Amino acid sequence: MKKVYANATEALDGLLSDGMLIAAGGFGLCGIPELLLNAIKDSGVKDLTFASNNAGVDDFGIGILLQTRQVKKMISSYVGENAEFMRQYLSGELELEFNPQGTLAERMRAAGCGIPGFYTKTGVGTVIADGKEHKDFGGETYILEEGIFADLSIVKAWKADETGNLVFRKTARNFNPPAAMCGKVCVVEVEEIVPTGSLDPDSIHLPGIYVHRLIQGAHEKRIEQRTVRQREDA
Amino acid sequence: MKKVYANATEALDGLLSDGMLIAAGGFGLCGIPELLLNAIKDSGVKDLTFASNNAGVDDFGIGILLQTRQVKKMISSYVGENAEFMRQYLSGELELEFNPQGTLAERMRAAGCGIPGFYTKTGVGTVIADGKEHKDFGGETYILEEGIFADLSIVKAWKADETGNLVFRKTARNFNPPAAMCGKVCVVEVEEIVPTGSLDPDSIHLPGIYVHRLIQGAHEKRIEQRTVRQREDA
Amino acid sequence: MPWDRNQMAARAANELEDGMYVNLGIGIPTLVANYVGDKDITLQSENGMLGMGPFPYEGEEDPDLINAGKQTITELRRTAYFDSAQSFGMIRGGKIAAAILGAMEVAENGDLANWMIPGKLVKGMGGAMDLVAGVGRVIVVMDHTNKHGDSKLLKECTLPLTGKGVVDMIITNLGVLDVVEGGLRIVELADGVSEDELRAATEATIV
Amino acid sequence: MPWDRNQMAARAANELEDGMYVNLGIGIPTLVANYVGDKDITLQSENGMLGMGPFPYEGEEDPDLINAGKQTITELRRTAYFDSAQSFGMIRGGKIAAAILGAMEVAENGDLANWMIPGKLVKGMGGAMDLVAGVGRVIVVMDHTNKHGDSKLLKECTLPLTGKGVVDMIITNLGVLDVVEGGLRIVELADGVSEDELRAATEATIV
Repeated sequence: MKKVYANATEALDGLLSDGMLIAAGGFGLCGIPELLLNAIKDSGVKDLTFASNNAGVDDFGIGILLQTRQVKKMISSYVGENAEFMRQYLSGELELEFNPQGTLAERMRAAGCGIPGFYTKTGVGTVIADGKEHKDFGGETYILEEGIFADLSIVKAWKADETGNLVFRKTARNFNPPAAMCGKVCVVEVEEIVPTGSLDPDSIHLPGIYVHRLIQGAHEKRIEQRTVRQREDA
Repeated sequence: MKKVYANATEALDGLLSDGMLIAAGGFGLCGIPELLLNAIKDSGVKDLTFASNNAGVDDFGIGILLQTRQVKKMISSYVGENAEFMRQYLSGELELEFNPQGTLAERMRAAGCGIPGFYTKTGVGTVIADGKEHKDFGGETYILEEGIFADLSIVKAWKADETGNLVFRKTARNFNPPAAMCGKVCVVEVEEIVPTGSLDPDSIHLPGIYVHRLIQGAHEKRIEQRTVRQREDA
Repeated sequence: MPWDRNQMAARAANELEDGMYVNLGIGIPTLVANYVGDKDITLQSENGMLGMGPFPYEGEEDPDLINAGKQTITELRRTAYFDSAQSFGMIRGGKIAAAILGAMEVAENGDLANWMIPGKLVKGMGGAMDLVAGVGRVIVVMDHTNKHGDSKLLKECTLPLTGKGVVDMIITNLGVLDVVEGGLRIVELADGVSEDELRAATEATIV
Repeated sequence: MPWDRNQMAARAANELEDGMYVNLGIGIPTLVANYVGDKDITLQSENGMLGMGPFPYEGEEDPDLINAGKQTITELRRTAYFDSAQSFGMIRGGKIAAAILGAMEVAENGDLANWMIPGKLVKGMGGAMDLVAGVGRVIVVMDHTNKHGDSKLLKECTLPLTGKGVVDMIITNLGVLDVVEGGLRIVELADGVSEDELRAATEATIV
């Protein structure tokens, strides 16, 4: 079973269709599947719904699909860095479903784990709870949140072996594992594919069972806010 | 904040009380908190409820607490290896709540993640579903399972740093992370405490935030079923 | 002549396809691993491992490396370890393509009983309920009749269920049957077993 | 003289105890890290990190290492990384001892509004709703009044809530107040601020 594909376009071949729900990993511009997003843009597929914590910036990440009007709806927790997003949203061209960040992550993880619904205190008494089932446990009120079952997962990892075992790097892990779990099919881009057997079996962040297709490529890895401190001179 | 204690007795000091609910890691005899179980035995605390996948064997693991009649109830998925367990259960001395193994693991993880209830297909149409809320999602029926909020977690890891960051080894990881998450207080025994900074931050299986007290000690690590294959001679 | 344990296991292995992630139960299902040939099959052990290898050589047993039957095993180059919540997350979430399990009884509607005999010793369901509820395809491998000669393929299960309507295929010493609308459908007969023999040994409706 | 940003941050740092795991919001709360002294405090960044270090030296920025404000940061010797589901699992599960956050409005019953102004640009709640629902203690650090001079400590919030009854303590430029039964209780006044001044700037009931 060969999981390794030559490039993003080939890895997505046959998987894209108008109106589909895509779960994407990444937080801000950190750990986003930039190669796959570019290929989705080139494919011209449209009316997409994205479950993704953020919407990228105007010219990077999911933002590039907003420029081309390929996105119908976002399920996100924070979209503050994207001017085109705001324009389309305020003009009614784009739907937006806000999810608290932890609820979004757990909804992805839940779907991947065969859990269609779970209760959380997050958002009780806020607009997030409107229309959702409320239930008491131990005298406290919780709301029911449902799993996000995506048609496709797109994910960025640091390294993979040929069987799709994945390793992430630092905070670029973020939403990638839960996003990978919740799709019917999961396509992953990595910086390096290493021979099977060269990753430590105790240190694999996401086993290959979650990974259907895999590509290796060069990543821009753009920094959104470059903050530094001054060196104290000796 | 010092988490490292001299031994199991000191690490449990002030934490034990009759009738408490303890979540224990381990699968079979693999990865069980053997030092802490011995100290619990010596403490004489009684009427304990254990959430633990198994009940050990007669003279190792939770089995030693059955010998001394310190256990009132087990929440487990499989108790087949323990003759004394069977005797006490069949004579009505011991309560038993069977949980499917995955439901047990998820109930622990859920409680640790602030999720008091979740829906699962596991057990629908069986005795496990009796008396539980049923709910349809997407035309399929699921049952509600509740989080296990334990008073105390006892866990065995391979290595820890001084801040309690944990690393497990091979299949000895098993129930230890979910068990660690679900207790009000979590006490951990490891084979080796290493200096903080010597574990790879990308390869920590359970961050120290879950770990309140920590001991290092020698482990018997008994093998339950020694199965081998023959070497083919050259 | 009916199939023996190894022939049943070999027949079950035929159902596995290249690239599948599979969970094998205790007993005959364990033997299936010997018959996958050059198909790329990854075995899951539900205590927290993908890529389960064979038993270790004597002297190389590792107490930290066991399978769901608590037996010492080995790892492979592809192996990944994870905790029990993650392990059953992938089972419940349908990531495992197939489970091959033993059974006490299977009903014609796919009901499965394989964990408990009331009044006898009660050991527990372990991971069986999660597996049959979650995996893509459930294949039962068992003898066609019990030691009293009674059919284990029933109209309705008499024992407490492990799962309702969960079995897809049954492989016995007498042949192979699919669970379909209305009952069981014969897919294949064991060498030298006639359809009449199989029907005579089957209480469940054969369509 | 009312406290400045740094004095408010220093006062908030006083609330932190040795051994605590803490989440700091954007703005003044970020400054709290400068005032923990020799207390052993571990900072969580909800995008998947415990043990957040300071900003990197120029030239050492790592695109794979950012905080929840998307700023480049560094790791410490105690650092552990994990995914977003795990991160919010520990937040929701009450493992984080305290969150220090900014706010637009706080009500006398502990209601908090800090994520949305209807009709204006809507950016989203990010992790704020999870934090206030889950962490052990929620400390708000903010100016006592808005730029129009109106109190931000209200009888009832006018903006959409981030959480209901979630705030435990409010630290403003005028002083420190606890949320208690029946309203707010003055804990401390900023240097040179009189109780009358603080009361005059507060719409919420002071008990």
